[in-house]
Parts: sequence; structure tokens; C-alpha cells
Amino acid sequence: MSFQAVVFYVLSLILIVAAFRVVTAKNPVHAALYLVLAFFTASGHWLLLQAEFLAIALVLVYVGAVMVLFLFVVMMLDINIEKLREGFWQHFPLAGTVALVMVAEMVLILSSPEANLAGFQAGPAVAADASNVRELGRQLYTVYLLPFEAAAVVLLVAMVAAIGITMRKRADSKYINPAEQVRVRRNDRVRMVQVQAVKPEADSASDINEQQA
Amino acid sequence: MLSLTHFLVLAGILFAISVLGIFLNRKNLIILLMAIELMLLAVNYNFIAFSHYLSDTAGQIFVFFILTVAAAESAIGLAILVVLFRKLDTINVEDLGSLKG
Amino acid sequence: MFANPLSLVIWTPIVAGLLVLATGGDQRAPLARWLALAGAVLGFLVSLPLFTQFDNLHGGMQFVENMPWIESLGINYHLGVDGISMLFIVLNSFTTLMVILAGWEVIQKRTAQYMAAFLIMSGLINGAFAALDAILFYVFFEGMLIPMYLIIGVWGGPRRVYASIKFFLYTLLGSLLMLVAFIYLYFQAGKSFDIQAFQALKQIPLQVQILLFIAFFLSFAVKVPMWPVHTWLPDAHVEAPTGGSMVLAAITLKIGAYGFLRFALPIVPDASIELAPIMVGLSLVAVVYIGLVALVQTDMKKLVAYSSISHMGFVTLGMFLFTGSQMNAWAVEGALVQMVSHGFVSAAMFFCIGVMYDRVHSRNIADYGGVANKMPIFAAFMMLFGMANSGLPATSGFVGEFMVIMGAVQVNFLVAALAATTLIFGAAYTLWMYKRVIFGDVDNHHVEEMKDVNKREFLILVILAVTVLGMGLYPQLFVEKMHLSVNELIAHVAQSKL
Amino acid sequence: MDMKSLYLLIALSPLVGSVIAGLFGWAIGRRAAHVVTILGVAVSAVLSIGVLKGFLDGSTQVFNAPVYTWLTVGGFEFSVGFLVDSLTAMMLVVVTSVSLMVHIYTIGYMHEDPGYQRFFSYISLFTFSMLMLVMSNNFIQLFFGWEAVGLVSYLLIGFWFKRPTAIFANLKAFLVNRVGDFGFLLGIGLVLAYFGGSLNYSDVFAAAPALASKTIQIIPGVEWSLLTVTCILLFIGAMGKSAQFPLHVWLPDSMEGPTPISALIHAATMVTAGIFMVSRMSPLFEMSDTALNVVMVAGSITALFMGFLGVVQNDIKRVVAYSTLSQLGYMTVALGASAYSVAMFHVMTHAFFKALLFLGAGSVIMGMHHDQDMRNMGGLRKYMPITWITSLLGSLALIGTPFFSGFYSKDSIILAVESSNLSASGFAYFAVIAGVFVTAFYSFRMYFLVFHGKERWMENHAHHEHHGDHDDEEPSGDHHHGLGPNDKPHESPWVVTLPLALLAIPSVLIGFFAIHPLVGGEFFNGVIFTNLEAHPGLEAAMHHAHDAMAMGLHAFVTLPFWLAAAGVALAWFFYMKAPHIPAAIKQKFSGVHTLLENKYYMDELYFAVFAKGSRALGTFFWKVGDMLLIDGLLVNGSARLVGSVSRAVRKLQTGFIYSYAAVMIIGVLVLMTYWFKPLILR
Repeated sequence: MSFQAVVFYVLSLILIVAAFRVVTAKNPVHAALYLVLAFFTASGHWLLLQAEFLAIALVLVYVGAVMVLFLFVVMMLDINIEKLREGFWQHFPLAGTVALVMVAEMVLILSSPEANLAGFQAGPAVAADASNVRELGRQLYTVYLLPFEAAAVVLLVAMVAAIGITMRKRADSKYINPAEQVRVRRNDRVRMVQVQAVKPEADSASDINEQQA
Repeated sequence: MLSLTHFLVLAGILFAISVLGIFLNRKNLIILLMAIELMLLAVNYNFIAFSHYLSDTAGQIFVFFILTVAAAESAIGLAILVVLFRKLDTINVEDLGSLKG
Repeated sequence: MFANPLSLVIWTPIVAGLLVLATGGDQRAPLARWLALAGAVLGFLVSLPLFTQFDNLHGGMQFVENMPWIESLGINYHLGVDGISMLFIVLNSFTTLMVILAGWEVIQKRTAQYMAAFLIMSGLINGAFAALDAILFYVFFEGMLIPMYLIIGVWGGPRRVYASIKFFLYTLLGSLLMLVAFIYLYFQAGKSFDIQAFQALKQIPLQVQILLFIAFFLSFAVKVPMWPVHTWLPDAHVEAPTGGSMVLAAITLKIGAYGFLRFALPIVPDASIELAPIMVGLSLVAVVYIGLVALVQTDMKKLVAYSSISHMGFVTLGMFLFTGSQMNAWAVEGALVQMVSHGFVSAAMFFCIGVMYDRVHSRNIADYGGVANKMPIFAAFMMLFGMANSGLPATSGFVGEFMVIMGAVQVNFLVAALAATTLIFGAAYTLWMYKRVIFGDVDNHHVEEMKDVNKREFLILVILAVTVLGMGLYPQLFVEKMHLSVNELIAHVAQSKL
Repeated sequence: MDMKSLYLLIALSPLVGSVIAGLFGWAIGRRAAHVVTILGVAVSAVLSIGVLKGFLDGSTQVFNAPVYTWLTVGGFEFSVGFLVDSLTAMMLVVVTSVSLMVHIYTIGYMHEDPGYQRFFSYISLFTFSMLMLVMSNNFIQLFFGWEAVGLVSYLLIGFWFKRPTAIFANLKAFLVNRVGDFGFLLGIGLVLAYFGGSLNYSDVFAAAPALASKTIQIIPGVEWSLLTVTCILLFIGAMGKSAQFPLHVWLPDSMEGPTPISALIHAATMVTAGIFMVSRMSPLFEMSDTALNVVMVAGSITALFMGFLGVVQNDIKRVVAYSTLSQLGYMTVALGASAYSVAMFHVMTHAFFKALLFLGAGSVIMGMHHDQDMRNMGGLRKYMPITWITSLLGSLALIGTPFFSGFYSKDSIILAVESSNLSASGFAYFAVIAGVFVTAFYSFRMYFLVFHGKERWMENHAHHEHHGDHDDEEPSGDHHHGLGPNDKPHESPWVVTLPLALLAIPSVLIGFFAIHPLVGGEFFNGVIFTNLEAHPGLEAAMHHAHDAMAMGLHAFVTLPFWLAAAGVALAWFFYMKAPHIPAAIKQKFSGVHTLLENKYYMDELYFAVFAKGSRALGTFFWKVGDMLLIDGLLVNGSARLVGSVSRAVRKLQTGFIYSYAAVMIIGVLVLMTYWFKPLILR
């Protein structure tokens, strides 16, 4: 068994256990961490398949950003786990059979001769100095330029959406809208009043007392 | 010698496990999102395996785009989760039945 | 003297209707009424040259107008009228005038909209009869439903909403398939919706022809109405106001029968011949089955509604009497005459019921009795229309039925015998109703207070009586208009298109 | 004035009178109304007599020309036209003269009736329609006249529309007539379809011989001779109009109408339209023996059995009505024996003496203050001498006493039937002979009950029990419960008795003078065609008809005379000498009596089968067919279906995410298995 096969099987084992634990973990934080483990093993596999850039991207993007996001959210929301776990295992038989059936079917399909997967021989060994990243970069900026830009837009939209959804207007912020200030007109603020230059005689003093009474 | 079937079977198993996950925890939204991430991982597996065995980088490029989409998706998913939690104080799927037919 | 009479006949009532609509609320009701009357009279005068200047010796389309409408789809504003459709346009304008007069003081709330609805509908119906472009026909065919739907729905009786929805849905569902047929024919006829192009198509396989026929059948059978799809008519009539019933019975039923003559028979002749026995069967069911059903009605309007179904059964019978591939000239012309005469007779019967309804506000036969003692003049007129309804010679009711029965005897004696039973059923249900309502002692205090017909009602009754008797004594005036067109239709249908 | 406008004048003058009296009656008042109508009818009567005289002395020729084209369709032309020949001329005179008498009579009879002008307008409208029927030269106008006459009889029977029995009777009359017209129209259809494509009599009769052997398949696979079917259908029309056996139920009830119309319509003119039509169609009927058999059988049944009913009636008008029915049966039997001219001769004589009897009965009713029950009458001859004498003459004519007109026509019929070789002639002869005895018995039963014996209205006035019939009084204003114990019936005014006298003359004399030309001579040649070889019936009648006096003298030795005499004697014995005997017979044969009382339950049978049957069928179709099936199931049913389907689908939207996720995944699974089925199942 070549070294590669050994590495493959070990990593697969870890991967499957991690994945299984992700879905069956009692505590979401554990689940998140198992997922991180799964991603690491996955990037290992991808290195086997000489997809270095993606392996690293996987680690950087997923583990770095997405899993952090998950952990952040999980920690932030105090979720009472017991309520969420009720009746967890009573669904296992059904779920299990569905999963097993699916696996069985995939295995059958993949291993059946018509699928002639055997035809896919491993390609010629990639030249040592061939850089997967240069190759990928060239493709991206030439053939797949439009989808690339589209991906950029998707990310932008995601960002804006995330902010838009979760933004909360603070009640107490003293924010002033400059547009309204500009639209104010003279007579909104200033009022002309006729006032007598001479101070009225004493007799009016009694009126003032009455008013105050 | 590693052949394509190995990787595809592995991806299949991963996919099956995430399906199991979705079926299993019917109430916890976060685990649901994680299961979806797992599913996407399985899909990427296939792409990489085929790209390797067909020695055609198109597969990898596609994985690249899947990653971007997956990231966007989880971001918005979590944002909704947060707002949901803020409004209803729970992310238990049982309580989110207001869109009943 | 008119540049294009057909467009005038279509658009004058519509414009008049809009003007009447513009007069607005009920406080200016008299203005709305007089304007509507002016519009209706103008509409009728405009339709007269169609009748007088009609060239009897030319079978094809006359007064043809053709302007592109939607070039991209090849739909054009193509109008034309021949012996078959011209009579209905004049009948329609005439009936609209009668209806405007009939609903004069009767309709109090939203008078303007009521009158406008009728005028607009009259324009749309004229359009349907004059259209020579399939889509134009379809637009008018569907457009016609809306005013009727409103008339029944707004000014109708207690269950008007149910009746109007049922009426609308029934007709609409029926006609959707027809649109599909038009589109198929559009491609067959090389990207054109022109009906004459459809008729001129040469090669249509029988299977396709049968499908097309079924499409046309569904849409027009509902309008006629033929037996299985007729249940909307009694409800619509019972709930519709008097004017609505008059137009519904006089004109809207004719579009269906006209559709058979204009679309089903000429475009798919072989299928028509193939399915003729079924059509004859259905028509006979309509004559006998509905005749019996009419006998036991307790509501006068329902009774007359069923009787008009039975009369229309004659029309469809007349159209589908084939000997070999030859349509029966007698029966077809009889069908056309029956349609026109039924227009007059049923409008008159509904008007009579309307007159009684305005006084006693009930349609049940049981609530009446001995009306003749209080309204002798009205009773005389109703006797005339009752007799016309049961097909007495010298009234228009007899002419159509006579020709269809004569044609039927040539084709198949048993069919003629069954059709002739209408003589008995027709007389039975009309006169039995007449006996219980008009004859006998004054039944209750409602009848006691009934006053005889006033000037306006008398005018309408006289006009309708003149038309009914006139057509009965001298039908030649109407029949000579349609000879050549019918012969051309028969010759056209005789050529197979397989 | 050329012939066409003359005939137009004859036909249209009653119409003009009717329109004026009808539409402007309220304006011009009662006197003007009856003057205008009588004038109209008088004009056409005088002209018709002129025309008849012309035909008798051979000066006027047959006139057959269209007046205006009614309709052209598919190359055929339908027109309103006149055909005036000897047959029409005779009918013209009969119709117009009887109508004139009735018009004059009505002045007296309907004196206080509020609907006076309306009544006059109706009877002259009737005269117009009858004239159009009689003078028509094609089937369309015949059918127009046919239905118009039916309409006017409907209007007249239901003239007192306040009486429920009257409006029931007129609806019944119209519908039964319509059943007859149904057959008649189909007959016309066949004529149009197969007889040379035209409806004019001349063309049809010309085309008829060629179709002698033509057959038609009404029921697929069964071949029937075209002529037989056409003739039977036409005869169905005649049955409806002339009240022959299956369609006779309406005539007795038509007594609901005022007496003048019973005389005019239900005795003299309308009911004879059927007989006229059959004799007009003689060329067709001569070619099909089966049709003639049918005619004869129907006639004989009506003649005999309706005669029996006349015996048990207590209402004076009903006795005369049943006698009309029976006499119509005689005429139809004559038609069956293809002795058409004899039938028409009997039509003429019968019109006069039957109208006389009816008007006499009317005058008796007026005398008895509208009490029609014979059991309250008796000994009226002292109070109403003219009515008595004229009714006696009428009755004598009716039963066929020699030298009276009834004798000549009735005996000719008997002779014709005796020597007819049709299969049904045996039964017919028996019916006709027995009929003579029955006619004599009931007519003199009526005579003795009304004019002789004790004045019963005095005695049993006390216990004025309600007798069987429900149609006894007319609500026409004056008190109508018969005479008080000490009132005396008075003779009717001259307006009533004059027509009686005028009608009495022809009832007695016309037979003697008209037998030779009509039956013996060639008055009807060219018009009525009798195939003497095939149907020798007419031979015997013509042979006797040569010498009226000899026929009269010879009668005293023939069987019908003795039967008639026996009938009279029996009636005299039962109702004068021993009045208790009829009551005893009634007890002993109570079964038969009730059967006759209820007119063989024909009315109830028809009512139950047709009226109730069609109503039940109609309700079934309406409730089950329309309401339940089409409306309930299809229309509202589909609406309900859409509603319930949408309610079911709604449950799928649980609102919980996991159920949606689960459904999605199962969906993926199913798709996968489906797509990769071959791979999986390899």
C-alpha cells in the first residue's frame, strides 16, 4: 500500500469521525470545532490531489472566517441545549436508514462497471515547478473573468445583506440629518411681533395681579 | 493505488453524514447550517477529485466559486439566525412555525 | 353614404356608452337616460343601411374593412358581413334600443352605468358578428362577457353573484380551447388570423379536424346553450334584470350558433359531418328534455329561459342536418330565421315578465292569477307573444321551426318527429303558464293593485308585436337576404378537406 | 271586379270586422261592434251564395292562383293562394251562413256580457280563419288556417276566463288540437319531401300516382308505403280537429264556452274542417286502403261509443255535444267508405240542423235562466213554442226521419258503408246501424225531458242537489240558479228565435234538393276523386240519389227507419209513460252507467298518462338531470372538488423547516434511484 493510500485512509477515517461528531455533538461549540477538524483533514486530502491553492484557501477562508463566524454566533446566543436535544435519538433509526441507503446506492453506482470510472487514469505527473496557483490565477483572469467578477458581487451582496439584516437603530443616538437642516426656511424659525415702545401706565398693574391670581 | 472511486465514495459518505445531520437534529438551526457546510465540502471533494483525474483545472475553479457562495450563504444564514434570536429568543425550529399553510 | 358602416355600427354605441358613463352619478340620471336613448337610436339608425343597402345577389362578404392592427402577429382589424351575420347586427341594435326603453324608470340606482353597460355591450356584440379576423372575433367574443357579467352581477336579483360568476366562468372556460384552435390554424394558414384564410385551408387530416371541432364545440355549445352545458342560462336569466334578460336571450345566445356557422362548419367540414349525428342528438335532447323541464318550472323567467334553450335546440338541429356531405338548405335558413325570430319573441316574453315583475316584484307563477282582469291590454299582448313562443303560424315563431322540421323530414323522419314534439311541449308549457298567471279570478291583493301598461311599455309592446307578426306574415323580407350566403356555405362545406 | 279580389273580399271582410270590433271595440261601443262584424260576415255570406250559385249553374270556373309569396327557400316558393271550386263554394256557404246566424243569435244571448265586443271580434276572427282554411290552395295556408282556428276556439272556450273549468277546458282543447297538428305537420313534411317538392294541391295530386308503390323506412328496416304513412298522418290532424276517437276528449269539455260558439265551432264549422281536409285530399286517400281502414275504424268507434255517452247526460248542451261527436263519426265512416261527396253532403246538412239544435238548447237555457240541467226542465212547449217547434224539426232531421235533410245524408252514408268492400266495413256497418237507434233514443229523450212531461223545476226545486256536472252556470252577470218554483220560462226574443227559424228551413228542405246534385250528380267532379272500381261504396248511394222522392218513399221499408222509430218509441215509453224505469235500469246496470258517466274514464286516463306523466318526467329531468347531475355534480361539484383538493394540499405546508428539508432529501434520494436504476440493479 503506497504511502499515499495510507495517508488517504487515515485522513478519511478522521474526516468521517469528525463529520459524524459534528452532526451528533450535544454542544454546538463542539460541533463547530469538529467541523474545523473536518476541514483540516479535507485540505489534507486536497493536497493529495495536488490542489494546493484550494487546500490552503479552504483552511484560510473556511476555517479562518466561516468557522470563526459560527463560533462567534454560537457563543453570542445563549441557546438552551436541552430543549434543542429533546427527541434527538428517536429520529436516528429513520435518519440512519436514509443515510445508509444513500451511501449504499452511491457505492453501488460508483463501483458498477457502466460508470467505467476506471477509465479515469491518474493524469501525467504534474511537472515539479508547475505552480497550481499560477495555473489557477491565469484561468481565473482569462477564461473565467466574468464569473470571477460575479463572485465578487455575490460576496458584496452577502456583506450588505448581513449588515442590513442585523443593523439596529440605537434609540438614543443624537443623529442629525443634514438634508433636513438645509431645507429649513426663514419663517419656520423667525416670528415678527408688534411690541409697544412705551411701558403701559400703573393702572395696568392691577390687571397683572389678577392674571397671576 | 488511489483511484477516483475512493474519493467519490468518501465524498458520498460525507454527503450521507450531512444528510443524517439534517435529519437528526431537527430543532437546532446552527447544526443545520453546519451540516450544509459539510455537504458543500463533500461536493467540493468531487470537483477536486475529477479535476485531478481529468487534469483539468476547471474543476478547481468551480470549487473556488462554490467556496465564495458557501461563505456568502453562511454569512447571511447566521445574520438571519441572529435577528431571529433577537426577535424570538429561540432558534428552536419548533417555534418557528408561523409560515404555516 | 357612410365611409365604413361596420366600424360605425361597432363604435357608435361604445362611444355613446362612454359618454353616458361620463354623466356620472344618479342625480343626473335623466340626462344619462336621454343620452343613452339617443345613443341607442343612433346605433340603430346606423345599422339600418346595413339592411337596406345589403346586396342580396352577392353571397360573399360586404362592407369589408381591413386595416392592420398588430402587424407583427399578422392580426388585422378586418370586418365584413354577409347574409348570415348582417341580420344579427340589426337585431342587436334593435334590441339594445328596446332594452334602453325597457329599463327606463325601472332602474333607479346607478342608471348611467346600467345604460352604458348595454350600449358598450351592443357595440362589442356588433363587433363579434362583423369580425373576420379570428383574434378580433375572440376579443369581442370575450369582451362581450364583461358588460353582461356586470349587468347580472350589479343589478341582478338575490343570487346574482353566483349566477354572474357561473355565467362568466362557463363561457370563458368554454372559449379558451377555441383560442388554442385559432393559434393552430394561424400556423396552418401561414401566419395569418384571417377567418377566410382558415376556411380556405385545403389539407387538414380528419383527426386534427375532430380536435378542432371539439375546441369550437366547447366554446360555442356553451353559448348556444346546448344540452349538457346549459345550466348557466336559467340562473343567469332568473337573476338578471329585465333588460339583461332581454339582451341575453335575444343576442348573446346567437353568437354561439353564429360561431358554428362561421367557424365550425366551414373550417372543419369533414369533422362536422362526422359528428353531425351527435350534434343532432344533443339538439333533440335540448328540444324534448328541456321542453319537459320547462313544463314543471315554478319561476316564470326560468320557464322562458328553458323555452329559449329548447328553441335554440332547433337552431343547432337545423345546422347539422346532413344528407351525405350536403347540408340541408331548408334547415340552415330555418335555423337562421329561428334565431332572428327567437330574438324578438324571447325578448318580448322577458319584457312581459319584467312588466309584471315591476308591479308585483315576484317571478313565481303561484303569486299571480287573474292578471287579465286588471291588465286586459297587457294580457292580449302576452297572448300574442305566448302564441309566438309556442310556434303559431302567422307569428315569427312558426317560420323557423317549420323550415327546420321540413328539412328534417327530408333527412330523417324520426328526427323530424322528435323535433315536431316541440309543437306540443311549446304550447303546453307556455299556455299552462299563461293560464295560471293571466286567466282565472284575481288571486291576491298584489294582483288587485296591478295597473295596466303605461305609455312607454305600450310602445315597446306594440313595436315587438309588429316585428313578431310582420316576420310571421312576410318572412321573405329576411330570408331573401341570406339565400346566396347560405348556398355558398353549403357548397363550401360540401368540399371535403381530407 | 275580377275573381281574385272577389275572393279576397270574401275572406278578408270578416277579418276587417273582427279587427275593428277587437281593437276599437271599447271606443265604438257594443251596438257598433256587432253591426260591423255582422256586416262583414253578411258581405262574405252573400258573395259566397253568389259563388255557389255560379258553380251550380256552371257559370264560375275553378279559381286557383297565389295571392302573395310568403317565403322562398332553397328554390321552393311558399305562397298564400286561393283555390275555389265546388267543394270550397259549398263550404263557404255553410260557414258564412251558419256564422251569420250565430252572429245574430249572439246579440240576444250575450246581451249583458261585459266582453260583448271581444266576443264578436273573436267569432268573426274565427270565420276569417275558417274561410282561409277552406279557400287555401296549398298545405301551408291550410295549416295556417288550421292552427288559427285552433287558436280562436281556444280563445272562445276560455271566453269566461274567470271560470276555472273554462280555462282548463280551453287549454285541454288547444293541446289536443296541437297533438293533431303535430301529426298533420309531419304529414305536410312528407308531402313536401316526396311529392314533387311543392305544397300546392294541384302539383301534389299530379305527383301522387307516380308514388303509389314508393315505400319509406321510418323505423330502419321496416318498409311502409309512403302514401299510407302520409294519409294516416294527415288523418291524425283531422282526428285532432274533428274530435275523432283517440283525440275526441276535448269536444265535450268545450261546452264550457258560450252556447253560440258551441253551435258555430263545435257543431258546424271547425269540427268539419277535418272532414273537409280529408275529402280535399281524396286523391291521396284513394290510393291507400290501410289509411281508409284506419279512417273507417276511428269513425265507427266514435259514432257508436260516443252515442252511448249521449244517453246518460243530464246537461242539455252535453247531449247535443255527444250527438255532434257521434255524427262526426258518421261522416268519418263515410270518408272511410271513400264516399267523400256523401260525407260532405252530411257535413252540410249536419251543420244546419246541429246549429239549430245547439241554438235551440241555448234558447232553452236562456229561458231557464241559465240552468242547463234537463231534470229541472219539462213541459216547456207551452212556454216556448218557437224553440219547441224548431228543436223538434232539428231532432227529426238529426235522427233521419224520411224527407228531412238528415235522412238523405245519413241514409246515403249507411248505403255507402253497406256496400263498401273495406275489411273494416262490417264493423262500421254495425256501428252505423246501432248508432241510428242510439241517436234516435237520446235525441228524443232530450226532446221529451225538455218539452214534455211535468214542469219539474217546480217540484224538485226544494232539494236542488248538486248534480254531476260542474259546468252548469255561466257567471255572466244575471242570477243563475234556474227558475224559482213559481217563475215561468218565457220565449226568447226575436233576435234568438229568428235564427232558429231561418236554420230550421234548410234543416228540413236542403237534403231533398241537394241530394241529387251533390251525391248523384257531378257537382263534385274534378274536385273529389273516388276510385269507384276499388271502392264501390259510393255506387249504391249514387244510385239511390237520383230520385230524392223515391228514396224518401223507399225509406219506410228500410231498416234504419224502423230502428229510428223504435228509438223514439222507447224514449217516449221511458220518459213519458214510465219515468221510473230509467232509474231502475240505472240501479241494475250501475256498473255500465258509471262507466258511461265517466266517459269510459278516457279523460282520467289521458290526464294521468300524459299530463301527470309529462309533469313527472319533467320534474325528474329537472331535479335529477339538471339540478343533481349537471349542476350539482359537474358545475358545483368541480368547484367543491377544487376546494377540497386545496384544503388537502394546504396541510403539506407545515411551517417547520425540517419537514421541508426532509422532503427535499427524500426527493434527491428518489431521483437518484430513478436515474441510476440500471446501474444499481445491474
